[in-house]
Formats: sequence, structure tokens, C-alpha cells
Amino acid sequence: GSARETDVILATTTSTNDSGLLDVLIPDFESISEFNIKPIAVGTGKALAMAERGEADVLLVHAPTAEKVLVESGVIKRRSLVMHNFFQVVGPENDPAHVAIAVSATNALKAISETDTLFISRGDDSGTHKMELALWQAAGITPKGSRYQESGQGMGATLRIASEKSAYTLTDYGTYLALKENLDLTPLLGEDRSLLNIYSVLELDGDRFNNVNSAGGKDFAEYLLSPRAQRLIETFGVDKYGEPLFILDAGTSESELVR
Amino acid sequence: MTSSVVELREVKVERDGRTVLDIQHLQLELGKTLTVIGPNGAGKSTLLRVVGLLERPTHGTVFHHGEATGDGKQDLILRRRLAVVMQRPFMRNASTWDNVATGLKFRGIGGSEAKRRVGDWLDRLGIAHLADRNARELSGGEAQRASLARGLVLEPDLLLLDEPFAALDEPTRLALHDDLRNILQKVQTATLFVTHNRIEAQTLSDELAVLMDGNVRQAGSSYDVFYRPNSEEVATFVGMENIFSAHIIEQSGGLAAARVGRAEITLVGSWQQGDYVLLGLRPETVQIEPVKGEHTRLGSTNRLQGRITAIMPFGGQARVIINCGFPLVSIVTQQSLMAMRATPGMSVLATFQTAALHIIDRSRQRVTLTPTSRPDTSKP
Amino acid sequence: MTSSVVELREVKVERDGRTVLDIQHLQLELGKTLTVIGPNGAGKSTLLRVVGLLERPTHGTVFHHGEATGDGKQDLILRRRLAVVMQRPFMRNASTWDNVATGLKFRGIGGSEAKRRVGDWLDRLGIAHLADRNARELSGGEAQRASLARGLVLEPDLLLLDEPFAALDEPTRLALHDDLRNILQKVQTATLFVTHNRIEAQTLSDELAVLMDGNVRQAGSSYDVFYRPNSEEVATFVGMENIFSAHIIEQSGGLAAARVGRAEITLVGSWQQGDYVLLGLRPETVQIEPVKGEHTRLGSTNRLQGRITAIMPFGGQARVIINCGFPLVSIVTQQSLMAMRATPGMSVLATFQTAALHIIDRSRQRVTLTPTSRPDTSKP
Amino acid sequence: MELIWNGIVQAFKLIFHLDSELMNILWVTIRVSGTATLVSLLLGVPLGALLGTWRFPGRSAALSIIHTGMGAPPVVVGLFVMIMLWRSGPLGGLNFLYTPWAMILAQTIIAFPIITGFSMAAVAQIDPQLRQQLLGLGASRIQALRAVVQEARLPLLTAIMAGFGGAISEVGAVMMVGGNIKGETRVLTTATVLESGKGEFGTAIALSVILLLLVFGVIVGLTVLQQRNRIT
Amino acid sequence: MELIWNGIVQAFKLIFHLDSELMNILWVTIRVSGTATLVSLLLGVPLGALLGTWRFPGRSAALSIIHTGMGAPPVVVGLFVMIMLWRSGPLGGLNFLYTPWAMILAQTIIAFPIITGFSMAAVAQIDPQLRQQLLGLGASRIQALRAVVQEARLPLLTAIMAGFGGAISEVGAVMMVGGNIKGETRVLTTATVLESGKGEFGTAIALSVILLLLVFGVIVGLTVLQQRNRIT
Ligand SMILES: Nc1ncnc2c1ncn2[C@@H]1O[C@H](COP(=O)(O)OP(=O)(O)OP(=O)(O)O)[C@@H](O)[C@H]1O
Ligand SMILES: Nc1ncnc2c1ncn2[C@@H]1O[C@H](COP(=O)(O)OP(=O)(O)OP(=O)(O)O)[C@@H](O)[C@H]1O
Ligand SMILES: [Mg+2]
Ligand SMILES: [Mg+2]
Repeated sequence: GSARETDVILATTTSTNDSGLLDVLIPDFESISEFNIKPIAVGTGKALAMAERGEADVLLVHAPTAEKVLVESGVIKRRSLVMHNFFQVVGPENDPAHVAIAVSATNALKAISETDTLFISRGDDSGTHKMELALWQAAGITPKGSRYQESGQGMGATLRIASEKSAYTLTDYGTYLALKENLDLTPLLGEDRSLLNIYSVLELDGDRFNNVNSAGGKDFAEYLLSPRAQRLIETFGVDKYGEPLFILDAGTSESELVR
Repeated sequence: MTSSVVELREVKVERDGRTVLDIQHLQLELGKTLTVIGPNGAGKSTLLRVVGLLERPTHGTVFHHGEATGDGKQDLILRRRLAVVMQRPFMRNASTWDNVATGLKFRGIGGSEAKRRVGDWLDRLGIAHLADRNARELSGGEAQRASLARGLVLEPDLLLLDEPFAALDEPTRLALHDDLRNILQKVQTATLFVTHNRIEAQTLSDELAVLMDGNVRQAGSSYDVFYRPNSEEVATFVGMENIFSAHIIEQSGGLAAARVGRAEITLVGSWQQGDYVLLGLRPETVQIEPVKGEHTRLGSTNRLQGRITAIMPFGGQARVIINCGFPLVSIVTQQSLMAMRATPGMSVLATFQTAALHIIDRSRQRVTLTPTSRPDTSKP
Repeated sequence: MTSSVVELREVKVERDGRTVLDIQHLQLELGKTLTVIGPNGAGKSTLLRVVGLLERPTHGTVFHHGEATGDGKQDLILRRRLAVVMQRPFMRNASTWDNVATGLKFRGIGGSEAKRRVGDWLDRLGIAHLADRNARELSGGEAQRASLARGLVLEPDLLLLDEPFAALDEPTRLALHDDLRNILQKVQTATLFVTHNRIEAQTLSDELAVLMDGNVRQAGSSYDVFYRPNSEEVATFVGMENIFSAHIIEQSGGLAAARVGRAEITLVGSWQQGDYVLLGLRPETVQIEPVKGEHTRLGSTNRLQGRITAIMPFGGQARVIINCGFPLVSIVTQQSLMAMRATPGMSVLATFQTAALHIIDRSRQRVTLTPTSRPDTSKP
Repeated sequence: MELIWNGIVQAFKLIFHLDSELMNILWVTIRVSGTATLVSLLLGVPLGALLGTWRFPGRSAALSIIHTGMGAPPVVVGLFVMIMLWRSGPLGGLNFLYTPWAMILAQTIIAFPIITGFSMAAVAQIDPQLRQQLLGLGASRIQALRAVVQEARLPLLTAIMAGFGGAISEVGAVMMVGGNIKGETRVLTTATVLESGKGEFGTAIALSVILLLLVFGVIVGLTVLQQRNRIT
Repeated sequence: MELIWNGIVQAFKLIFHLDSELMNILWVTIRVSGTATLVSLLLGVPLGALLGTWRFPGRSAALSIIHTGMGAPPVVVGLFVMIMLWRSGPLGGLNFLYTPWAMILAQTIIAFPIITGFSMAAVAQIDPQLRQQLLGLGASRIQALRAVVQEARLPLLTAIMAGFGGAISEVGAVMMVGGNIKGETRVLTTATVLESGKGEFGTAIALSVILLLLVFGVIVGLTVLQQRNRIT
């Protein structure tokens, strides 16, 4: 286990890892590349903190606002969109807040805050959590009180808590699909522009750090954007869930998506 | 019938398939003390544990106060009426006072009553000044005193003592003998007492049992066992070091002449000519004197000529081995040795009273120990 | 100078601020055996541990073979030349054989050599049949034999034995005395031997030290200590139960008449009229006889009239307490008691030889034990 | 390294400011782990003492199970407890999931075999003859057991420390069954994981330091107790 | 409940099919935890024996630190080890992070105090006079220590079991410093967490069962060893 020039540390979010996508992409990459990817699944916050300290070589994350801060500070040399899907508001089937008929995500949150129903927040500074906070802000609500609980855990555990407590929560679509069999939760709201969940690959600036393997990071980032990888992403999930988990974004700019 | 405190019937203890204890019958009465002696590994401590209900026998039954034991709940009540002082003083990691109070505490006796009794016994055993010391730090003898106090403080109906004086200094031991005998006589206790000390064995009780290889080989008064042993093994064990077989050659009145090896001796009793008798003789009853004068037959004193083969110190005295055709051991004072200028190789006369010869009568062998059915063993 | 194996100089051991050992000087030579006696808690085991380098004294220095000890590395080499047999037989949780072989293993002695030596000692101590048994399952005496074998198998230059026979049965004990004395004389070992048994103390060695409260109270030949004790405490401890102060009233030739209480006795020696002397008398030298005849003064036999206050069994004999103005203890045979029909309250004459009176000379008190500078103590 | 130093400084700041969130976390931690340790103690010490003194057929199998329990991964315990406590699970009716009760249950399952196993080892080391001597002085079986346990108090205290340590230091199970819900079931370990996951390494280290201080405090307390009881 | 049953069935299926991924995980688990236990043993038993027999000033402070180590949360250990092993950290040069070495290091730090603490307790329970007797038979200090350790082999074995259990069952630290990389640093516990996070409860339970079986196997092995050595 000594230093290997070929080792590339990929810091990624738990949800990407849990979906199983990396189990498909990494072996494929390694079969055509001299580099060896070490995927470290951590919270988004930790992934970004690792980047800041040069403890990773490349990142695959979904927290656009926080990512941009790193780009601006120069830690990240290049940020490219890889894929996206949508966050979902899920909740109990009887839907006491009538989220299913809400016109927008902000309206849905307002409705939830006005009924006597629990909302479980991840509260872990993850991409999903940041999105949720942004939505609350847009709705003009400061969530607090006993009906707003922070799980401080990953998406899977948070969904499980919401299910057990018949509560609403915001989730990424992939994780929900993977777990829904064992959950008493119904997808109530998605496909809203405001619920876009964008995954980007971030290459570290090798000049700023001593030990960062920027060549390996670059190689992997380019692979993700290559048609070969995009084809794999495009079909990922179809065999298991009957629908793809992600929508391709290679070459797209963020502004195009949001519009 | 007298009140039997303990009765053992056909009790056997096996360990790893070996029988370490095999008692046909044994009975212990209130107010009596039974002393058990026997070689190392004979099963004495095992007997004590069985009687004390600390170990279930493999076969047979132990009765306490007439009731068969073996039921856990009932046994506790019975165990509360006895006290065991084990061979090794196992102390709790606590003060000496607490250790001595242990049994009282188990019985729920505390307060001033406990204070009085514990204080009393610590005093009697000369360890009052050690009351506050951790019992694990006591010297060998101090620990044994604490262990003894721990048992005696319970004033039980049945007292089981396993060599309780082995580590005590002699003055203390002597004082305790007197003390204990007095106490045991007063407080109507049945006592089972294991010892290796011959003087102790004869001092503390009248009843004695010799245990060997798990069996009671002889039982009776201490005089009986020490002066009328019923087998060679018992005789040797109780200190009759000289044992020889004699062939009666002549009978005359109450005396008989017999041949031992090439020598001739006189013994008391009526025999048939040609009889073989087994004789025992304690070394301390054999004296030595220079060879001189006539050899008289059929006298009250036997005189055997022999040659000293070894002289060994024995306390303030000496053990002398004389070869009279067969080896004869004699214990004499250093003074008499000096007076004779005795040295190995020297020819001497070994002398002993005819009355000192004990006949070892194998027909008296018996294995049960029931005080009431004991043969009459009145002292001379 | 002879080769001193051990020398202690101004050694003190303190525990919890209490001095438990305080030895001015003590020396032990090759081929000699020093026996240490003393009451429980006197510091005997502590002395043994200090000599065995198992415990560092608080003050003073222990020399082994002329070298000062205290250096860890050097001490190991010295410890490998000695063997300690502790008071309690602490056994490893292993077979008896392994336990006895322990010390050999520490010294790297294995194979056939170990087999031979261990087998030999197991045999000598009569525990060969227990070789494969877990030593934790041995009976008290069996364990002590194993413990003894474990030390003796090392054939050390210095042998430290702490009451090694306390749990042994008497025949084994006797046999071992003879065995051990022979071995120790042959194999040029220095031995320190702690015992409570008075006979043992006189049997195993000539040199004796009495330890009390951590101090050597008397040292010398065993005859010296047992028959010429230098203080009341030592006298009592070695069995001179009768101690009294006498006031010389008349001197005539080599004999003197002295008053003890209201009685008058004769003693040997030259004294000034008016002198006070402290006298010791062993109970076994005091006889009793019925009151009759004249009372002769200045004879070789002292006769004191008194009244029996108590009769207690003592082994096969009896201890009789006679009040002659002061209490006098006598040990007599059961036979003589019976012959006299002695009972408490009866008036008797207590008789003892003038030669049996020992003068307790406090001026001979000394605290160092150096064999070479020992006063001449040739036996009578 | 600087990170660690800053974390320590932050730890003391948090403590001295009596940060209310921290105080809540501390309180939940102590309540949950303390209760779990106590329950494990009350069940484990007697059971261990019994296993240590009483020979019966199947004893060695029982010991192997206890020992396996000592090595049972908290995540596994958490997983099983969670499945049991699910609304659809057999104990769903208790409504324990995501409450401190669930955490106490999980930590008890973790600490109990540790305390039992070591109580067993501690008591088995006491000379069986001491127990016999105690019975010979009139002890009931329970009194003898209690006295033997008292003799083994030194290693038993170590067992208690290990049990408490195992309970308080555990994170996988309490995370699963407690849910790490802020203000309700968040304890020091889960908070540490959360902060570390957020990349807030400073806060994570501060929480770690506080946790270590708490453990150290409890252990010093128990040690003092043990020293004081050495010579009764 | 049905979930658990299915998990058990799946566990045996995985085992009998010699599933290659499972075999790899098993191998890493055994290698990492075995090495960590071994290292802890080699360091902890002598140190514990020394602490158990040798009284010196500051001993009780040393003990408190060891005991705190016994209760040190794996996540805390993981956090500190991670920071140390970071590229920017003091031991970054070793390039241990996200390799089995890092996991061995973390598990050793976890198992070492457990084994040391219990070795200490086990050895301290042996009568000090036995040690004196051994010295009096010519033992060097090291020989005496070894013999005393041998006397305490029963509780020591329990200590080893606990140390191994602590190492193999730990997840927080190995997750952090190992990274749970498939085929490299994925062990049974991290795989269980992963599968449970993915919602694959069946697989998670299967892995749990396999882990428990592994622990049980090792413990039964050690127990048999202990029984056989009872009377040497
Ligand atoms: N840790 C301790 N603190 C205080 N006193 C102690 C300690 N250990 C031993 N002692 C005392 O030291 C004294 C000497 O003990 P030692 O064992 O040497 O006596 P001993 O002469 O061998 O007695 P015994 O004949 O009973 O074996 C005893 O009074 C004992 O109680
Ligand atoms: N677990 C065991 N397995 C086999 N034999 C045993 C076991 N425990 C004790 N023994 C044997 O049982 C016999 C009787 O032991 P016990 O302790 O009763 O003897 P004892 O008469 O008290 O001897 P001592 O005078 O030496 O104290 C001994 O030979 C002993 O070795
Ligand atoms: Mg015995
Ligand atoms: Mg002693």
C-alpha cells in the first residue's frame, strides 16, 4: 500500500456511491486507463473540505453553489456538468399537506409548514440539505420547532426515519428509487425546475498542492464526459428500475439547464 | 439414643475415577470431639468437606441432626449451624476484623453483638492488634489465627477444624489446646478435628479415627489407637517404629519366651507354643546400656545385644539405630549417649520393659466408627 | 575466614511505618544450617525474603558471597544460586511435575538431566504418583511436598526453607529430617530454616536464632538456646514454662539455698547472699509425689509442697498445675497420676533435680549473630 | 496538527460557554450510555459470576455465545434492533425507534456481553476454595456469589469501564436506531460523525475531545472508587 | 423478521457459492483484524503484565489513560488517524490513507488498550506471592512475568477475544481511514453499512450473519485452545 502514482482519490457523495453507478463506471475506466480510482464516499461537505486541503484528486458532487465557491478560490481548476436528475418531495401516502397538488416546491414547503406534519431534514450540509435550505429560503420560511427534525445522516437513513415517522422529506431521486421498496413513502413532487439536482466533476488544481494527482483527476473527469461513459450513465438503472436514474449533461452549461 | 449431630452412611467420594474417600459408617455426637489422623492425601480434608456439606459425596448419604442432607435450601439452614475452618486460611481481601465477622454477617448478626463476639475472639487468639490490617498482609500464623477465630466466633453446633494449629507457634498452640478443650466441653459442640500432630491428637479428644487411603483403618479412644494399633500401618503411623514378628517358643505362667530373628525376648500373655505374634515397640521405650553382666531370660526387662548402626539427633535427644539381627530404633537422651560414649559400630544392649511391647491384633480391624457400639477401651 | 554465603548488616525492614525486621548482623556459612524460631509475626518469613533477595530492606545491606546485593542484573545471578521454599506452597496451574521442574526450566536445564532430578525428588518426597496431576488439586501435605521438592531439586548453594514440614504427616516429617540433614551435610549448602516445631529446631541444625518482634533475641547452639535462654521471653518461648525469681539466703560449697515465695529451694553455683537470680524450669523435669517423709535442705532434689489446681491432658501425658505459693507446671505420665490418684485440690510434693534449674542470665543478651565470634557453647 | 490544536481550543470554548446544543448532546449521551451500562451491569455481573463459578453441561457453549456477543459488531446489532423496532417489525408496537430507548436497547446489547464475559473471567480467577470456605462459614449461595464478586472487584471495575466504554463510544448502532435527530437522539459520537461528514473537522475534533474528557472523567472517578475500596 | 430469515439464507448461499467479492472482503477483514489483534497482543500483553505487577509512581495515571483508551470511540480514533495520515498531515509521507495499513493502524489503536487493560486486570489478580515464589526459584524478571501471564491465561484469552472483537466489529474508523474501497479496503462491517445504506437489507443481514459466524468461529477456536491448555 505504498505511494502509487497511479492512485487517484475520488471524493464523492454517499448518494452517488449508494446508487451503484460508480461500480459500473470505475471498472470500465480502469480497463482503459493506467489510473486506479479510489472512490471515497463521504458527505458533500467533507468532500469539499477534502478538496480544499488537497486530500482528493477529483470530486463528483452535487452542490453547485458550494462548488462555485471552490472554483472561485482557485482550488478547482475545472468544473464540468456530468448529469442531473430531480429532487423529490416524498411523504406519507395520505399526504395531509396536499403536496401532490402543489404548484411548486416552495408552495409545497409552505403547505407542509402549515399542517401538523413532520418534516425530516438531513441537516448534514450535504447537497440535498443545501437544496432544501435554499427552498425554505425561497418560500420565506425559517424552519424550526418540533415538527422540523434534523437527522444528521445520509439520504437512506433520513428516508427511513421519514417513513417510520410518516413525515415529509426532500430526497434525490436515485436513492429514493433504490430504497422505495422498504419505505412507506410516496413521491409527491418532482420534475420541478427548482428541484434540479446537478452532478458535476471537479478537477483539482495540481499547482496549488504538492501531492495531488492532477493528471489522474483530469483523466477521470474527461472519461466521465466521454461518450463511452455517457452511454453507461444513460442506461444505468434501466434494468433495475425500468427507467434511467440520470439524464446526461456532458457539454451542457448550467445556465442552459436552469432555464 | 444420644443425639447424633452427623452421621455418614456408606459415603464414597470419587475423583477422576479414583476413590478418595470410602466411609462405611461414621457418627458424631453433641459434646464429643472426634480427631482424625492419617497420612497426607488420606482424604481427611475431603471427609471434612463432605461432613461440612461443601461437597456432595458420589455415593451415600450424609445426615445432619438425623435428617438426610442434599436439598439446597435445607442444607443452608444446616450449614448455618456449623463452621468450617479449612486447612489453608483463605482470607477475603478485607480487614482482619471483617474477615472474622464474615460468618456473623452471613447470619445477619451485626451491631454490638458482632462487635463483642469478634473482639472477644480476636483477643483470645492474640490478634486484636491486627484487627484493622488487611488480612492478605498477615503472616502465616496470624492468618491461621484469624481463620480459626472466624470459625469459633460462630459458636456452632458442629465445628470442623482442618489442622487449625499447623502454622502456630508452640506457646500459642499449647494455650489454645487448653482453651479450646475447655470451650468445647462447655458449649456442647460436636467437633471434627484433623491434625498431624500426635500430641495434639491425644490432647484434644478421646475419640480418634485413623484414615488411610480413604478408609477408616482404626477408631477408638486415643489410648486405643496409640497403644493398641490394629495393623502394622496404623502402628507405624502412630509412632511404633519397631515392629517385628515373634515366634513363641516357651510359655511359663503369664510370661512367654519368643524368638525374634536370632534374638530371644520375653512377653506378657498366654500363648500357644509355635504361635506367631506381631509386636510393636515405641522407640522412646527402648534404652541402651553398655554390654556387661548376664542375660536373664523371662524377666520384666528384655535385653538384646546389638551394634549401633546410626545415631541421629532428635530434638534434644537422639535416635539410635541398633542392629540386633533386625533393626531396632531407640530414642535416648544426649546425656546417656555421652555417658556411654556411644558411637556407630559399638556393641550395646538394647533394653525395654516387657510391658512396653504391644501386640498388634489384626482381628480387631474394623471400618465403621460408631461411638455407641465402640468396644470397651478403658485405660489401664 | 570461612566463606560466608550470606551476610546481613544493619538490615531494617519497615512496613506502613512499623519496623518488622531489625537485624544488626547475621552471617551464614557454607555447609551450615541456621534455624530460626520465633512467635507468629516475629518477622521470620520477612527475614527469609530479604535473604532470598525477594524483598529489598528499607535500610542496610545484604551480602551474598561477599558481594553487596541490590543490582538487578547481579541479583539474578545470585538468585540462581539459591532456592526459596515459601511458607505457603504456591503452585502454578500446571502438573506437579512441571511445578517441580519450574526452577530448572528457569535455569535452562531440561531434557534427561531435568527428568532425572525431578523424578528423583518426586520419589524421595513420595509424590511420584502425583506427577501428572494438576498441582492445584493436591492435598495440603501433597502440595507442601511438591513445594519442597521444587526447591531441593535445584541443589542450591543457599537453601531458604520457611516451615517446609508444617503440613506433613509425622512419619514423613521424621524421614525427611534424617534425609535432609544427610543431604545438607553432604552437598555443602548454607541453609536458613524457619520452624515452629521445637523438636525440628533441635534436630536439623546446631545453630539457632530466636527472632522476636523483628530482633534476634538469642543466637547460639540449639542447646544454648533451649537450655540456657538469656531472657524470660526466650525461656518461655522454648518451653521453660516455669520461671521464677529466687533470693539467695545461704551459700554452702557449690550449692546455695534460695527462697522462692514462701518456699525454699537448692541451686547449684556460687552466689552472694542476698542475690536475686532468675530461674527457669521445664515442666517435663518436674515430678510429683505424695506428701510424706522429711523435707531435706540443700540436697540434689528439690521438694516443694503444693496443691494441685488443674490437670490437663497433654498427648499421652498430663500437665499438672501445682500451687506452691507460685504456680508450678509439671508434665507427668498418666500412669503416675493414676498411681497417686491425683485430683485437683490434692496436696502433693513437686520434685525436681537441682541440675534441672536453669539460670536465666540477662547479661548474655546479644543481638548479632556471627558464628565465628559465637561464645563457646559446648554441650555438657 | 494545527487542526487538532484548534479543535482542542474549540472544545474548551464550547464547554465554558455552556453551549446549549452541546449540553443537550452531553445530557443525552450520559443518560443513554449510563442507563445502558447500568442495565448491563445489573444483568451481566450476576450472570457472569454464575457462569464463572457454576459448572454445568453446555457452559462452554454459553461462554462462546457471550464471547461472540463481545465481538458482535455494533452495526450488526443496530441493524437487527432496527428491524425489530420497525413499525412493521415484531416490536414495532413499542414505538421505540428513533427514541433514546432504542439507543439504550442497542447499547445494552453491546455492553452486556462485555460485562458478562469479563465478570466471568474475573470471578473464575478467584480460588474456588475461597468460595467453599465462605459456604463453610454459613454463606447462602447468593451471599457466597456476592462475596466472590467482591473479591474480584478490581478486574470487575475494568469490566465496567470496558462496558461503559463500549456503550458510549459506539456509533453505528445508535446512528441506525436513534436516527441522530438533533435535540433528541444526537449523542457525542453521532455528532462527531456528522460534523466530520460536513467537513467541519474542527468541531468534530472538539466533540471528540469532549467525549474523551467525559470518558476519562468517569474512569478516573471509578479508579478513585476502586483505590478507596482496596482495603476495606 | 422475514427479512432476517432471507438474509440468513442468502448468507449461506453466498458462502457456498464462494462468491468472489465476498471472499475478497473476508480476506481483507481477516488480514486487517488479525494483524491488528496480533500487534495489539504483542504490545499489550507484556505492557499489561508489567502494569499489573510493577508498582511505580504514576502507575494509576497510566492505568486511567489505558482505560480511557478502552473507551475511546472508534470514530475519534478514525478522525485522528485520518488527520495524521492526510497528505498534509505529519504521517502523510507514508501514503497509508485508504490502504489496509491505515485500517490496521486504526484497529490496533482500538484493540491495544482493550488487551492491555484486561491483561493488567488479569495479571493483577494473581497472588503477588506466586511471583515472589517464582523469583525465589531463580526466575529472571522476564521469566517471572511470563509465568504470571501463563497463570492468567483464562482471563487473558477473554481479553484477546475482546480485543479481536473490538477490532473486527469496528466500522467508524476503518470507514474513515480505509475508505471502504471495493476490492481493496472493503471489510465485512463497511460492506454491511454500505448495503444497509443502499437499502439492500437482505445482503446487509447476510453479511452480518457471516461476520457473526466468523467471530464465533474464531472464539470457539480460542476456547478449544484454552480448554486444551487447562491442565498442562
Ligand atoms: N504489608 C504489611 N503491612 C504491615 N505489616 C505487615 C505487612 N506485611 C506483613 N506485615 C507484618 O510483618 C510482621 C512479620 O511478618 P512475617 O511474615 O515475617 O512473620 P513470621 O515471623 O513469618 O510469622 P509466622 O510465624 O506467622 O509465619 C507480621 O506482624 C505481619 O503482620
Ligand atoms: N480433583 C482431584 N482429582 C483427583 N484427585 C484429587 C483431586 N482433588 C484431590 N484429590 C486427591 O484426593 C486425595 C485426598 O485429598 P485430601 O485433601 O482429602 O487429603 P488430606 O488427607 O487432607 O491430606 P493432607 O494431610 O495432605 O491435607 C489426595 O490424594 C488428593 O490428591
Ligand atoms: Mg488436608
Ligand atoms: Mg512466616
